[in-house]
Amino acid sequence: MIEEHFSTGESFVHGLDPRIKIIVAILFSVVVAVSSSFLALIPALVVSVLLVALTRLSTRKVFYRLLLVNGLILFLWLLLPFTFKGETLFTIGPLAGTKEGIWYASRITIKCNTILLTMIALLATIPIFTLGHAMDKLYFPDKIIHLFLFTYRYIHVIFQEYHRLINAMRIRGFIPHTNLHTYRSYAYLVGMLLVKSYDRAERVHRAMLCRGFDRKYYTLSRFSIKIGDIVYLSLMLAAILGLVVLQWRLII
Amino acid sequence: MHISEGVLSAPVLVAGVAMAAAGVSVGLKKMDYERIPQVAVLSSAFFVASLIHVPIGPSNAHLILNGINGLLLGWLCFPSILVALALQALLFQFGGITVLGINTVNMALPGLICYYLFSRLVNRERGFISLGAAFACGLVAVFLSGILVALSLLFTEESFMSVAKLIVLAHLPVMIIEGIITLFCVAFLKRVKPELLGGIHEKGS
Amino acid sequence: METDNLIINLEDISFSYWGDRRILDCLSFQLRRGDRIGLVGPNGSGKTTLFHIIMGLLRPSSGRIELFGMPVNGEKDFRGVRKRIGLLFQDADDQLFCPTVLEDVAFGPLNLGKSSEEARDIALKTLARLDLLGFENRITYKLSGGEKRLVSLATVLAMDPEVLLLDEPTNGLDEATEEEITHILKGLDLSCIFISHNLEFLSQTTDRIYAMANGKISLDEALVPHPHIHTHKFGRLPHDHES
Amino acid sequence: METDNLIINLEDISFSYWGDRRILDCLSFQLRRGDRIGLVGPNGSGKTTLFHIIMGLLRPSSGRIELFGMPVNGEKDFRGVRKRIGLLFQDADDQLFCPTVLEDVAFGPLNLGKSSEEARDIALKTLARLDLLGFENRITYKLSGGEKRLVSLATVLAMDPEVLLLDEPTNGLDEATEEEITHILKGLDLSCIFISHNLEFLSQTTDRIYAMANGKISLDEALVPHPHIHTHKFGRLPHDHES
Ligand SMILES: Nc1ncnc2c1ncn2[C@@H]1O[C@H](COP(=O)(O)OP(=O)(O)OP(=O)(O)O)[C@@H](O)[C@H]1O
Ligand SMILES: Nc1ncnc2c1ncn2[C@@H]1O[C@H](COP(=O)(O)OP(=O)(O)OP(=O)(O)O)[C@@H](O)[C@H]1O
Ligand SMILES: [Mg+2]
Ligand SMILES: [Mg+2]
Repeated sequence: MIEEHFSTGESFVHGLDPRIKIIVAILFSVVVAVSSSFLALIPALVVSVLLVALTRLSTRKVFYRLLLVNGLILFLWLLLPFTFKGETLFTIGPLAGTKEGIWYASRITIKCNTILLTMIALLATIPIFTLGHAMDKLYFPDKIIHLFLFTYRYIHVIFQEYHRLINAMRIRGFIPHTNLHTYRSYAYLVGMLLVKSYDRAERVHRAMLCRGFDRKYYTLSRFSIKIGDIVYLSLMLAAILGLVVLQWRLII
Repeated sequence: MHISEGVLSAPVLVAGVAMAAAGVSVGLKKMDYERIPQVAVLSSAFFVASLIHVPIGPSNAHLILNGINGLLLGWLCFPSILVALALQALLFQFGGITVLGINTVNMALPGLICYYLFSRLVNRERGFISLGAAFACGLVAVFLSGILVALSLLFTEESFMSVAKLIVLAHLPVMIIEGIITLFCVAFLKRVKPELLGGIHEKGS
Repeated sequence: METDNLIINLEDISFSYWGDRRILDCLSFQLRRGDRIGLVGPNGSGKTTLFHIIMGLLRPSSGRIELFGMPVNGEKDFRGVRKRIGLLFQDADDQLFCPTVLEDVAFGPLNLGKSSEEARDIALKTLARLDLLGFENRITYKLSGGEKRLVSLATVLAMDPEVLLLDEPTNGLDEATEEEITHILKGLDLSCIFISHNLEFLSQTTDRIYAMANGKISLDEALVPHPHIHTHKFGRLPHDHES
Repeated sequence: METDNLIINLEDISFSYWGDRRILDCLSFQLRRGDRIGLVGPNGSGKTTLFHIIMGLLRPSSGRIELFGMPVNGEKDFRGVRKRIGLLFQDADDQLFCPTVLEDVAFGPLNLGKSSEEARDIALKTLARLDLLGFENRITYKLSGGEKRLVSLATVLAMDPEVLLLDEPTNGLDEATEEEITHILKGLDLSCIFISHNLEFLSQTTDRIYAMANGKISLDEALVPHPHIHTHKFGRLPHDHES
């Protein structure tokens, strides 16, 4: 199953108005993404860790997610110090590690982890369906929202379909290798998924017509802003402003 | 191929968002409300297909399938890929908010280009032309994606040159496999449900 | 007058998919108010197709359709009458496309122009009627097969239809759920057509059974009850063996 | 020796999906060579899950599995024995994924390392055995439900298994196809387990019926044939009415 690992919880953060969380997540991520100074990035990292701590999510799960993503970062650490020109800091055989390379890799590591932690703390704690409704209230284009919600709804159906097909292959002794038979089998699998999906889409559309659908979607969602939301929003805006100031001062 | 958060510079990110916004809005215009379920269900199929890992020698790679996505959806592949990437970011924390734009462009633009290059040829009666075009479609789409990823990195920082080269190199075997898979997939669709290849993008508009 | 009660009247309907063989071939069929009809027929005989034609989801290549005494032709005409006919799809996953049960059940009423409060009310009432209270906030894709069926039925009933078309409502359900659905359907005071391969179910819920084959429908006159060797119902309560 | 004939031996198997309730709870079960067993139980009682565990598609959280007298643990062990057990999925739509019937039936033999000619031969022979000659080039996706079942059965038989596990083989089939499948299954000389809600089918094709509930399996001793009012079989041959 495709699971939302972080969306359920009892914490204060889980109870916040999703609109607030979306706004904060976007602003915070954007500021971090365009920042370059460690003076701003290190406090940002601290803030994001605090944000995650507030959600009381399982540390192990969060850590596991970070680990997956940092695999790629590790790859950069193996390359960047030796490919950036600059002051040589150390040498391994013929390779010279530069200070600039190391700085650059550290910057990327901090930025990446900060943004991911923020996403986990703020967006992943909203159930996807609620997220869709909140985006609706935030005036995202409604076509994209319905596309988003429908896609999520049918991912599960199609994932199960995929799973059943792959099992059908396994019980008939299929073992993937690097050969044409393998690729052809996978291509057929994908083709079958597409065909079935297409048919399903047609039936879903008919089911909608049967219930009087007339090119307009309605939602039942209701959200309300509470004191906690306002406090949280104010604190976060202040933090973001702080980061902007730290970063901006350095540019001058 | 996702680019992680925190790697790219502000101008590249902004350019990505702008281009993605343009592509998505054209796509949304072409997608009337009635076709949302269709595009959505196909987007989920592509989302699921991207979880499939195929072996390449001792290693393996996940399918990208942006070629066939473009072939089936035309301009609609922009919203389709955007939504799929957003869900990957939310569910698996692959990629993130600020790179959503550039990642969408890197995958959808090649799809769209392949749609214009190969859609006609793929729909030809003659078997080998059609299948050749399908192979090229899968191959070129991934190749262009690799180039766009490399360019995004180079525009960020010239010292990324060797990383960029490595990335293009890493795309080479994937390209061939995507070509083969697209070929067989198109062969499958032609036999089983040719109306799908005729395009969802043109119907009803 | 006879005709006043004619809800569905199909005359000489023919239909085929994409230049395939003819699925329906000059089929005629009537449903009158109060009729409870069972429809059987081999796989692929076109039962589902027939339902979709009645709802205007597929268009026949020839023939006339009259619903509620009026001829219907274009999409416009069908839009008007679809609200009065409830169709339960063969696959519940096609029918439940909203995130939560409440939204799904409220989807129809909202489209009928109700306000969100009214729609919510109707949805809750319908759920209550089917003994599904407490399901409102369940995620539709996480329901079990039987639950999906019941919720689908709720989405149909929430539109307060005058006719029910159910496509294999008991398919793949266990005995307990099947009995529950049978019970609910017996209690509904609507005209209806049920497709099913399950004769016991049909004999309990319908008055007459039609058979479909070769693109046509005919009243099945061979339906006569007769004694038959059958094994006991069992396997439901294993603690019987343990206690 | 007794044990030589033990094909499937499950001991104390427990299983749950993602921290859900326990679907299987210390279940034990044996199948000996030549056994023909029916398995019944309510929806969601875990019958399908049990089959998937036997095939190694799901891994139990605890317990021991022995197949053909050997303990099996990892994917590697299962790969070896999967060829010797044929599983028919609950939904025939899930089993077929190749464009044509011939390719689908030949898929298994190809995986067993046969050359394309041999695989083709085996596929044709299996189709002939099930009276499906002429289907080779049909598009699997366009087959009717009953045809899909039969072709699925062919894909399983083409691997020449020693045991058959069939998951609701008659579900959603019309009577004619059901009879055909019943007839074919009666004629197979294999050990087998059939899941079904259809007692008549089970009483015809199996020797013993087990019931599954609360995560356990028990022999159902309440299986006694008794007279029961039932309606006639009908709806199959509408030309009866015409001729
Ligand atoms: N979208 C479609 N495109 C092409 N052919 C179709 C489509 N839907 C159904 N068919 C074909 O039309 C025929 C009738 O299908 P239909 O679903 O109406 O049968 P049915 O009587 O409901 O069967 P079942 O008992 O299996 O549900 C079948 O042969 C089927 O393969
Ligand atoms: N992939 C899955 N993930 C989570 N839960 C599942 C999954 N598959 C099945 N289940 C649950 O496990 C339980 C047992 O399912 P299973 O399919 O084994 O039942 P079954 O006895 O075969 O029922 P049926 O008669 O409906 O086929 C059900 O409650 C079902 O909801
Ligand atoms: Mg049907
Ligand atoms: Mg089952």
